[in-house]
Amino acid sequence: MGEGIQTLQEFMKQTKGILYLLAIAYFVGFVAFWKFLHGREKNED
Amino acid sequence: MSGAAATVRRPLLSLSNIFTGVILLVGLWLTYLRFTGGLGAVTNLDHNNPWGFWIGLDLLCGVALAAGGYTTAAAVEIFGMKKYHAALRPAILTGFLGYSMVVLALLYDVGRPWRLPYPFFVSPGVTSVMFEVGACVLLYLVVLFLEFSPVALEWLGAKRLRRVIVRLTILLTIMGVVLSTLHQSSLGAMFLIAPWKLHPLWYSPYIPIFFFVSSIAAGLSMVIFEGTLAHRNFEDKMDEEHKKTAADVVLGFGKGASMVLAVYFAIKVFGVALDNEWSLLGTGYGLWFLLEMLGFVLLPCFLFAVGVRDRNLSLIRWTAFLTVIGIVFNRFNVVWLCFNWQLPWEQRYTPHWMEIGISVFVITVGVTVYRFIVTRMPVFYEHPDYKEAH
Amino acid sequence: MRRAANKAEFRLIRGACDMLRALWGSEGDSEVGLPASMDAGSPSRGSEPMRPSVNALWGGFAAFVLCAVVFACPLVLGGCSDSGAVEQTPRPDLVEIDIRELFDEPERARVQFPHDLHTNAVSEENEDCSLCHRVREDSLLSPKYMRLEDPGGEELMELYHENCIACHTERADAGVKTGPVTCGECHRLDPLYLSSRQPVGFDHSLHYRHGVAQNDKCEKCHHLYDEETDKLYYEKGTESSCRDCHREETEENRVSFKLAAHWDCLGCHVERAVEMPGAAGGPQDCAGCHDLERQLAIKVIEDPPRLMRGQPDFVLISAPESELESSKLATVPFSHVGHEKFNNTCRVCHHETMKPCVECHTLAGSEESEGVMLQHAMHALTSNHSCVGCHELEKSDPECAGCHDLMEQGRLSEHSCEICHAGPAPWNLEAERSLYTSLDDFRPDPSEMGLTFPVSEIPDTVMIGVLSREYEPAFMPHGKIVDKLSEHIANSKIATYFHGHEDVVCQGCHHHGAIGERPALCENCHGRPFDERNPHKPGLFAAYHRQCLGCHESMGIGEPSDCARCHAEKQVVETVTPRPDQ
Amino acid sequence: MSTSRRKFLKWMSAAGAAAVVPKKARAHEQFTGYPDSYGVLHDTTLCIGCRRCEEACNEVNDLPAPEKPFDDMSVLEEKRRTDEKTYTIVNRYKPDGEDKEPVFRKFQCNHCKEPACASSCFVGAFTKTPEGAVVYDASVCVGCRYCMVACPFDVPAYEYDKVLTPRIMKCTMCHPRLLEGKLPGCVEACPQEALTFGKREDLIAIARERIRKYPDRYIDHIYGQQEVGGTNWLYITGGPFEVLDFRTDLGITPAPELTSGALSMVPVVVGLWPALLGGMYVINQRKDRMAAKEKREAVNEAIETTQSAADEAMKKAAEKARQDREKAVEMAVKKAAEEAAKKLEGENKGKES
Repeated sequence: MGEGIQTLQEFMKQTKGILYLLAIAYFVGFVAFWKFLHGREKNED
Repeated sequence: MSGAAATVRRPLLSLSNIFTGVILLVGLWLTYLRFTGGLGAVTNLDHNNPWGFWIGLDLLCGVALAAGGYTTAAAVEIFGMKKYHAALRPAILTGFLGYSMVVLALLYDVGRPWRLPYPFFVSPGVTSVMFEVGACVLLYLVVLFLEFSPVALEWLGAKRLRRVIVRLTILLTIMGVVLSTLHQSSLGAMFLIAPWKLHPLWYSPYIPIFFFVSSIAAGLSMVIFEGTLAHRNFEDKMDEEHKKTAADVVLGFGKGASMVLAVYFAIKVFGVALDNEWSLLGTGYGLWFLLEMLGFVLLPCFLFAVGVRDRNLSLIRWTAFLTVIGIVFNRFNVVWLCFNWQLPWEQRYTPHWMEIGISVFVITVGVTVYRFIVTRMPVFYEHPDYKEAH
Repeated sequence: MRRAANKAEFRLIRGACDMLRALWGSEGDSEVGLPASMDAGSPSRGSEPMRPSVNALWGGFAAFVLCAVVFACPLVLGGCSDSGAVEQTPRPDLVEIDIRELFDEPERARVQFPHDLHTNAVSEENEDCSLCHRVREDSLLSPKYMRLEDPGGEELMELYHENCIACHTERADAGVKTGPVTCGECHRLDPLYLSSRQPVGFDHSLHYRHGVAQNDKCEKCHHLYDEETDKLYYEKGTESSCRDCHREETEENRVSFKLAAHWDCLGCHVERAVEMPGAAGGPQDCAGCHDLERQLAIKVIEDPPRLMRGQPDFVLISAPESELESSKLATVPFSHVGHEKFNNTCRVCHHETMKPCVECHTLAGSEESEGVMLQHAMHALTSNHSCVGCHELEKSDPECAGCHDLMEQGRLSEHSCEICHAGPAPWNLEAERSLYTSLDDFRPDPSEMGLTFPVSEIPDTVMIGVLSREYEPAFMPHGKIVDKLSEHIANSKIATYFHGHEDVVCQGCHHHGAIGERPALCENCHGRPFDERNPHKPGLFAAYHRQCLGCHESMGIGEPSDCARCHAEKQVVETVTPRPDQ
Repeated sequence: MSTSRRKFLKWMSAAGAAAVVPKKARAHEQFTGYPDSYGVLHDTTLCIGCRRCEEACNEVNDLPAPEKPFDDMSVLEEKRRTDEKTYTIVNRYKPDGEDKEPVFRKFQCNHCKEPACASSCFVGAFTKTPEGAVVYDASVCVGCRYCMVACPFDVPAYEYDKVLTPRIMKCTMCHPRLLEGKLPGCVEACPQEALTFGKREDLIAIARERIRKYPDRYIDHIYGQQEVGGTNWLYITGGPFEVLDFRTDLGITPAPELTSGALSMVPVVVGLWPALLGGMYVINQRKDRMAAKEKREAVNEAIETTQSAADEAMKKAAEKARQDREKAVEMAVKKAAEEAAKKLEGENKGKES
């Protein structure tokens, strides 16, 4: 559809698509960040 | 100890084995019919009732009852209830097999099974709740496989690989809980789009939450239930630690299940209030609903509680069974008995015996694999070489 | 002693109910929280926390099983619900004895009382109405059963039970066929009967026959009421319809219409039967007046003589005198005598009163007319009191419907107004009123009404070949249709008045035409079915079918069951595409 | 390989499109559907039940021939529904009694403005075209039949007897013909134009006009104008819709809206759960670690105390030993001194005598 989105269905198709991608990206990022955050704790005690 | 396992071999031609064999043979024959005659040849499904026994039992019930995996994993690994550790591996195993059975059953139900990957690799229909269910089930299957793999690896003696995977345990557990939360609830959400077909007492904007919460109860009860069966059949495979903690597991999970059922009952009532469906309770369906709510939610909730207070293990075990029945009852209501409720009686769906046959076949396959694994791999006992684990 | 038995039955049943209640109650007290399940209204009422104990568990399982049984059954029943209701026999004479609102907790259903059954039974035993109806001090029969005034609920119930049951039992003991004596047989939840009572019409024919029977003594029925003397009196020329005074409900000095009708009509009928036995008289049973069959059987006098009450033959309808100068439109010539023929009561136009329209319907509307102004009173499309409304109904007469059904309802053309408003203008009404004495003065002159083109131009048959790919062409008997329709118009006074011109008949099908024009052919306007430029216009294909089929249906000529009735099947069907132009 | 690439492209196209989402495409704004989409108005008061629409539909879609020919009206005796061999059917109703004029109603896909089938399909096999038709793409269909569950009008039918290539079958509003500028088969065949094809907006206008012109021929409602968010197939009737098996309990909520809420919870769960659960894990870990540490300290302390006690005892013992030794020496010295003294005395006595 060149002329933009006319139906809720189309709108959801796009937004939900992005959201899924973001969610996956987020999860990966989360794990990485977690590691970074707790990286130094190992050698404590 | 594994040696012990090896020495106690059942006779190959035991009654149960023969029985299993027969079922498997019939199942294979039905499979042949299904994949040569199409769905029409083996099911009573029609244009008004596109979903039937398989979706009801194998998908909805299967997934709900396989919830033991993530509930136990969460309890042990995340909430640090280490004393239930012995229950973890069996739970993971049944979870894994449960989901495998779900997928296996879907191969029968779906029109073109080889296209099952299409949603993810060819043409994603992201607006569909089923897309989410599919994605989560797929991922969770992988997660469960990894969570279970240490057992197999110990059996195979692949030490290094095992260590790598064990390190991932917590990550896998968290993924498992996330994915389960999503798809357990989404199985309910799938019906959000059909308010015009599902009876108002079962249809609710809350239905995803109903499914999620009830799945936890199902998972806990299922762990107890399976444990009971396991003790009956594989006592010889269990080490002292496993037997010692068995009682704790039953009590602890019974308590948990009781709590969850109470919550579940409450939000179900909220659901009725939300859509102001009190008046419907007087109708035939209303009474059916009350039967579900009182007979299969409130009653087990109360019996669990009593069992826990009296430390009455056998009562808890029975109640777990009742709860499992209740979950099946609920899922069947949603997908079958109270679905298309406005259709005239003669247009309603009743399963064909072959549908049931194939479901039985799928379950039997699962049970057989389960037996194969627990008789060989360190599920009920700790592998001597890996004492250091936890 | 029968009544004693009934009382016993009452007690028995109440006892049973109590027992059941008690049963549930005890269930409620049991330790498994069953009450919520019993009280469908409030499932949130869960089970109270309870002491664990072995019998509690057994109670639990027992309760569960009980739940299962109790609830499963209704569902099964609920599944195959709407079991057939009892076949109810229609009766015109049903009296509903319903005194439930006199009780806080009525225990039983109301009673259906078939009145004629009882009148017959009574007369068979040579008793009369007084057996059941008391006589008032004004020597009229009380319409109430066995009483003049209504006592309280309990008393009233006793009164019915006592007398009804007593009478029934008496006859039963005497071996006579009689009515029920047990509660359930009278107080039925599934009614035996269905009221087929029809309101009675007192049309001109019936009015005339009564006039004859009473040798034109109007005062026999018509009367006025005098406040001072509190007496009824009669005054010639003031006759009105009964409902003018006697309304739905009895008011302080006038009884309800229902009561008046039964006292006067029925009373008179009964009297005559007694005084002159054997002579023709009106019905004395309910069915005689209120049963459809019997109503249809009433002898009807074809066009009875006019009822003379000083009404005009011909009126020039205008605004009320007081408002004449403020009214603009020309007056409407109206043949009162003509309309009397077509309506079988005066009330059709005059409501209850016999006043002229403009007395209440002033230009702005008045108190009496409840604000309905003259213009609405005359033009309201959906009222059958109004001229336009009533004429609109006329159009649905099969003879007219063929053309009119397809036309927009209440459609007005620029000529519409002057067809009715043909009288003198209000401002010189006084001057010209005397010039006109009947509607005929306004009927168009036939000489100007002839066809504006030679008859020879009207084709006898028209060949319609648009479906020729699929079918043999259809042949439409154009000439016959025209003749038939013209004949209908010629025979109808209203038609000739409103569209007397012979050209008009063409416009039935060739709509959007005008007098003096050669009618356009269908295909001149109707083309392809989907025309974005004027989407309201059907395509040729549909134009033909709607016109032909529509007319056939509305004129009751019968719809063609299959295509072949108009289109002879072709041997080889080339394609399904119905129109050649594609 | 190709599939993965196609997938990638799909995802990216979605993402890209989203990147250039035009202003109007925001959730809080009402989506009005494709502006110039077409539709069909079915006027049941004009329908004569001739089944020409069924015949035409069967022809233009090359559907298998029915058991009974289309001019056999006996099929109207029982209520039918669309199936995998028929995209449209006409049913007969006798609202005003057996002897009265029957009423006919045509069934087919209503082509919702917001199709439930499209919303529910997890491979996006259904598309709402700008022309208004809802079309189905069998090349990606997995055959899960969720669309059939979702459809409020029970329209999609499934080829249960096909083994390898079962498809969903439903009316396409003759989309291919529309693109060719032709009318839908059924509309073209209708001898009464009980089916009117046109822009949806125009159709609504037409319907309104008819209701205005013939107030007592129609009831004042256009079925499909609002129902389930609006359909491109519209209906007007002379009597109550329920009688003609129209479902009047569907409401006006578009199907996608029913699930969007639940779907929007997905990212939230993915966002929150890991943090919460991770946190809980860490807390429990720390609890365990703390417990371990305390244990260790306790042990050490215990060890220390016992040690010191032992030393004390040792010291005492040593001291005592020393004292004993000194005493012994002293006594020895004393003794020796006495001896010496005695000896000296004895020598002195011997000298004087």
